[in-house]
Amino acid sequence: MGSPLRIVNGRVYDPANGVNGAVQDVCVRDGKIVADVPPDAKRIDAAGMVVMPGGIDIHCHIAGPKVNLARKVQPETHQDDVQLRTRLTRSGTGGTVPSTFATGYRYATLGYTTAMEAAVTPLGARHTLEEFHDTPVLDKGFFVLVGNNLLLYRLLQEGRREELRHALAWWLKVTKAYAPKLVNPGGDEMWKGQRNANITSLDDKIGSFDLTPRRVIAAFIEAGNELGLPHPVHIHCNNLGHSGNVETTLETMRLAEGRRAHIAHIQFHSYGAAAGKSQSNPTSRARDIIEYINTHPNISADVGAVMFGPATIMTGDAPLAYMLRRFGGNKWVNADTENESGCGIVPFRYQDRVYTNALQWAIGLELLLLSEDPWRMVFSTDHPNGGSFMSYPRLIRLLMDRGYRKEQMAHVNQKALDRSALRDCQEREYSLSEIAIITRAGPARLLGLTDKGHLGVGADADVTIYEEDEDKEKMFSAPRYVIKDGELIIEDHELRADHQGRLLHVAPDYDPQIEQVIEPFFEDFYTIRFANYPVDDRYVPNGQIIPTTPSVAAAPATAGTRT
Amino acid sequence: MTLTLTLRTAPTVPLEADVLSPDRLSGVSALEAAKLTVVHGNQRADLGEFFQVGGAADGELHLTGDLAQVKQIGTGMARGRIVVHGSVGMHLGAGMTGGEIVVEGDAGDWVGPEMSGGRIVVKGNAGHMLGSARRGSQIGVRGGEIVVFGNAGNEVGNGMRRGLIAIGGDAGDFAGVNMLAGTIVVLGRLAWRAGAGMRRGSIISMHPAELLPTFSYACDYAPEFLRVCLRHVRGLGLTIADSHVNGRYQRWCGDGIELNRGEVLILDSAGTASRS
Amino acid sequence: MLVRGVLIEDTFAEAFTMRVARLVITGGTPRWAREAGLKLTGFATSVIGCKCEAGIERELSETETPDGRPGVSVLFLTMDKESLPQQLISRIGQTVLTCPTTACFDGLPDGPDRLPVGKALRVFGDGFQGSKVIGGKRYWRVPVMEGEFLVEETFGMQKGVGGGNFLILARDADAALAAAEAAVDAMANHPGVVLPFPGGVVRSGSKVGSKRYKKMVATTNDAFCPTLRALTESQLPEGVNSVLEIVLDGTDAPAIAAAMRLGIDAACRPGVQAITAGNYGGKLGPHHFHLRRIMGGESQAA
Amino acid sequence: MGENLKVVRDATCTFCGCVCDDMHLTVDLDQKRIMKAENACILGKAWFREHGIEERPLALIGGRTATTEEAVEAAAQILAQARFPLIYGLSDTTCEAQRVAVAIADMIGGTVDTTTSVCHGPSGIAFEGVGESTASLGEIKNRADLVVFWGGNPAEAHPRLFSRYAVTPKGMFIPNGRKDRTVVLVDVRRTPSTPAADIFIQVKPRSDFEVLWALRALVKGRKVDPSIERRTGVSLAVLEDLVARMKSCRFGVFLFGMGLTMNRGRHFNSGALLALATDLNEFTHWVAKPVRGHGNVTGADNVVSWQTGFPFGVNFSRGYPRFNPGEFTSVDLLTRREADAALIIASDPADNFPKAAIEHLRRIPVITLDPKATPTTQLAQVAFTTATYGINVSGTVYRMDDVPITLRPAFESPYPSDEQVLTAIRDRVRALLGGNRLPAGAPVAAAS
Repeated sequence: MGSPLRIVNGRVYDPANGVNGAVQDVCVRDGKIVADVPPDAKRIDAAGMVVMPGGIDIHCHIAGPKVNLARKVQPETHQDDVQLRTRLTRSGTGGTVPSTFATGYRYATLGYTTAMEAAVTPLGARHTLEEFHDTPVLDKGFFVLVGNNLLLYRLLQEGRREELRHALAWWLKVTKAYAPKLVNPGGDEMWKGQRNANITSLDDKIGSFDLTPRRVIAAFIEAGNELGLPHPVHIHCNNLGHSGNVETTLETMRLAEGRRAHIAHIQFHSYGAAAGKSQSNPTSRARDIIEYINTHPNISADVGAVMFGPATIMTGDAPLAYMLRRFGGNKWVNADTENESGCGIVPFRYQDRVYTNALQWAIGLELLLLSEDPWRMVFSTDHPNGGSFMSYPRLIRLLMDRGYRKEQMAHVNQKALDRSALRDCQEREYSLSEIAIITRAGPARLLGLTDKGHLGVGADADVTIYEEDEDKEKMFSAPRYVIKDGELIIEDHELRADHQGRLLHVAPDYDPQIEQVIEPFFEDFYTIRFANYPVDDRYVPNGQIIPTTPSVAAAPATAGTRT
Repeated sequence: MTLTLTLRTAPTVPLEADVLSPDRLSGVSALEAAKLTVVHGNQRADLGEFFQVGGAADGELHLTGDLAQVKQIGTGMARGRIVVHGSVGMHLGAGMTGGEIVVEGDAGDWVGPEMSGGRIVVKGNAGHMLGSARRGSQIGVRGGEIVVFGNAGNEVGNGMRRGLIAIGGDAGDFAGVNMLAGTIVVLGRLAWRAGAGMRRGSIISMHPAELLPTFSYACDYAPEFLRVCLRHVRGLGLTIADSHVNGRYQRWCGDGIELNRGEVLILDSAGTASRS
Repeated sequence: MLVRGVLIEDTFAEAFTMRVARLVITGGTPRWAREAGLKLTGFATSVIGCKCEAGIERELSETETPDGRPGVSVLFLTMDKESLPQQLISRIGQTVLTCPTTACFDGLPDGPDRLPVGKALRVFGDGFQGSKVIGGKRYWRVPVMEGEFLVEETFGMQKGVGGGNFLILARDADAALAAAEAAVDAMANHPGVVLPFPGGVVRSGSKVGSKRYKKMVATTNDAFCPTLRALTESQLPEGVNSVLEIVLDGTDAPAIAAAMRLGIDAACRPGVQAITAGNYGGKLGPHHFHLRRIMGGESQAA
Repeated sequence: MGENLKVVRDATCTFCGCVCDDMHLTVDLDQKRIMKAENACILGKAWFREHGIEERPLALIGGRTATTEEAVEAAAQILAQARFPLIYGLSDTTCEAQRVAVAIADMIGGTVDTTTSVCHGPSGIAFEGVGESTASLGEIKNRADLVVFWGGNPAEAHPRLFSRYAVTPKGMFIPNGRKDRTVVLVDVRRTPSTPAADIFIQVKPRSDFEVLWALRALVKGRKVDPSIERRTGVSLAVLEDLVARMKSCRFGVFLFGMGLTMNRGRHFNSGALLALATDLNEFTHWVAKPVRGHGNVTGADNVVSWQTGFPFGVNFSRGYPRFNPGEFTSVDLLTRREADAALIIASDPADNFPKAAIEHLRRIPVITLDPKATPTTQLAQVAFTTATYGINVSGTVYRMDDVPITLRPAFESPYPSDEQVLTAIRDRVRALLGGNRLPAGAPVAAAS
């Protein structure tokens, strides 16, 4: 946990506690922020520096089966971007999908201390936790894929909504997940069962099921809210990447009907369709999306910005990856998981001269620049889909420095800018406080992590100290100090210690009777025994359960027909 | 004056000597050179622990001894010349962009991986992956020339995009696999599955070769460019008969699975090519 | 000065800076290389009417060509940078690409400007063409009915010299022609020089503009027309009844001077009275070839 | 049978890559023997039956009995002093042990390689070139109506691939099981697996690549010359029929074995098959899956990949992971006499490597971890006896389809687990080196 520590003379940005650049001390002891430490405590002189809570990535892909496939399929990106071992720390490799150790260390060297892996198949939970074990420094959690789960579909199809909720709770608990994730609901069944078809609208019939994405999404939003999860259902909408998908996205948000829902990487879902011949060309409808979010406090989103350069498309949305496969330089990975999910991986590169890529870049910026509530429109690149997390400092500079932004805009495909509203929001510059919100306080609040994203007494002592610099990219690229759980991990920009972060997960209650419904399904349709499916505590050497606040008691499930 | 290095103590485990490149040694005295770092297994060592160093660096480097355990000579080399009186280990001239390397003996696997310029001449045999892309990479040699007087192993020119590879002896399986463009000349025997997955580019064989079922016969003719090419190869030191220059070749197009824009040219006097 | 009794007038030939390219055309036999060369350089006597000037520089043996086949070397000149590639593209496209067995290579590899000639011609291949880089040079292989047409992607262009000349003033037409033929033979195969006119000889020397027709840029050089001795300010010495001109284009002034020396020397034969040269007073062209200096004497000419 | 019986339900068999987790084991705790293994195939039954506890010393140093602690010290000394040490095996142990093994390789700057390099390594290389479309075994059970086995003999090597996963079981969209599937077997000879197939296609030895290439061409609508039959033994008509079936099924799968990957062409054979599966997705859903041998070889691939970015054949001598099959794969570096020490975990290279490689193993200090005496433990300088994973030791294994399963051990062993021994070695090496060995060299900058 490190010795007691007092950070002095730094300008503190702690928006959750209303601190906006005031010079004040931050004290750390036993892994927590405390009111005071003894006078002989170690001091860090942060004069000329900015003190913030550790960064929190609300949506990224850093561990688990698909991430490992994406690593394996790109050895050529690792060879030239290596992480040397030190006396204390492990070696690794980078590229857009770094090895686990490199992932942890590199996040830390950007000042990030928490990250959420955003798409894990339940069957892959154990694998994800094993990788987390080898992902240092960070506190981590994962969102478990439930939106294409065939047992849940059966329950829903039969109108067994309560059992659906219990089953959802069961799945969250036995996989040690943090939140439920929907990815292109219905799409995987179309992909795997209907000769690689896909969902095109919320009212499509899902393969052989008497269901539509609309019903699925509404039911999961409802169940997630009833379970009182710290983070609501995390939705990757249908039609990702398709021109004109803005209608699907708006309609999905409306399905929440005032209940909490989080829309993932919304940039990829904010496209209009050009009129006439170039119909397949997307246009920006960022304004419609952000206006809806600005006026609907029940909805939150992470932006999913696109940064130029190498990326890796990796997604539970298998049809999407197939659509993009011709950009993958001969490589395409598809991986189906029984009863649960699909998965697609394609190496990718965003190019500033390419119309669509430039438009995507512009939309990400538009959404952030037009957002009126930074607490609900937070920072992400959907790493590594929109670009590596290593590009976060540049994205921060684009938001904070309009001169730089203007300069960058001059280099991109101008036709794309014509089809976006980016030129209309040239004035806005994010303040340090707003940056602290979209990269720290906001994600913490959206995730329901009350001990994170702020520097109030009792908070986790995850602290980043940046040297102030006009060049915000430089400033956010290499914090001078990073403190994780009270331990000085980075000092003078360099890794000084290794650290094992925690697993953040939920353990909602459910009616044990639900297992009587689930087990027969396993016997019939899974190839792993029901008893061997739940992940036991050995995979969570350092876990923390984030409590739920259910609005409905875990009442016994109503008797239903066996599926 | 040339910098001369003579192997004095054979390394007990592989020695990585990417420092042995004229660019990196420019202006270095023998004394200074002996202090340069090489990697012996998992530990650093001085070049002088293994080599007797003489002369001074002036852009030319002469190495003497059996260097089969010495890897990465000439890595990233951009200019100058290396002459090896002996054999060398893997990754000779990796990523080189210019200059020339001449090896009097044999070379290990991975000669000139992903090189983009310059020339490598191996007077003995070369191993596998001559002028190839690294694993996972789609693009191999981007330019430059590799000449092997003896035989080469499998996957010659994997993913090659430009340049020339000329082999005086035989080539192993999958020569020119996944070629994007460029030229591979094999004076000896071409083994199996040459040109599999090739998009463009030329593979020239002076002996009958069994081709994949996805290659289609086009015609017999005397390709004009080949005269130019073979005369150039002759200039690089390989023995090219007039009958090769003046000969008629069967043109086979492939790979039909890909663009079908590549070709395998087989010298006619060599007899009829057969499909595999 | 006199060379074997022939007066070398103390004057100079005034020549211009032009842009030059050298092409090496090879063929299966010398015949087909020559055929292509002749067609390529046909109708390329003077920029005034042809937009370009060209000629066969010399024939090349198998040992001198990139592909080891017999060939010809051709020099091709225009007044400006822009028109050289245009001329080459249209002429090679019509006369070499079409000609059996031939291939077309760059003869000025060090030429500072690179003209994308093969690069333009490749599209005749309709997408079926392919390229090849050999020894640092890119070639295009254009499929044709016979087999393949090979053309180098770019051709070097450098500054050259156009309009070197001398005039043979003779007693009669037979003597003039015999002297001209002798001069041409002497200059044949001279490196860096071509004689763009028919057989290397021009009988219709011209002056700039017209005394009568405004639109004419060049009209007959009346001062040297024997039939006009009484009608114009003739520059013909007495006894001269026929004049023929030799025009030389080349890669550089020394090459032209050297060739002129050979040509003039050969032209100094019985029946020839004087050798002179055309100029415009020395103000238009930067290159001045003083006849007497070329022949090893002194010159007072401006 | 003793009195002290226990039943372990839902235990996992780690004999092969099927990693069936529905074993109900009856264990005689006194005898330390498994009396009965319900649901196990013939191979699994033998695996469980054979794994009693043998009376072996905990460790041998130079052939003499030693304590585990003494052996740890000896092993740590060897590894700390080695300049080019090899760590090999790993496919018959838990992921927990594999993680420590990779950590040791990183710490000392050695090479870590797994048995993948001598089985499906080519498939790994192929994957890096073209990717793959794949699926968990349950998708095959639930959906596959066309199953193509290529270059394998599951009836003898992976019996439950037929009965539990891919041929006979009923699935969600395959309600009638075997009747709803068409099974094709492609191989160079008839085997006991042949009768299980509806269609058997016999290819001439070493012509798989040509057959696959021709299939790819046909799938893409390109022409294939009838001479294909002369080369491969398969007529164009048979290929065309297969292509028609492949394009019209609803969910097709290739299950391919070492018959494909270990014959001439190697990774290109795997690559051709993976590419064919990818091509077929233009028409319908297709997946491909290498049929893996060792119980946790898939785990080894995964662990080495997530820790280093590469699946096998990873060298750390410069202070960061490098991958190069042929350079850093065990057979190759032993044959070239490069390694100066070896740590062999749960593998028997002295039995199955080429002679030149084995000869080099005899020349260098070798450390082994194995439950049994093997030719490799016999040539070892330091030999640890360890408990058997899945029978005595819990931990994680990955099924051939990347599905991780937690082991339920049947009874305790007096021997330590691989993980325990490796952890002790790692800690001792760390003490000897004062932490990780500092990197020997920065990246070769111009290697790209």
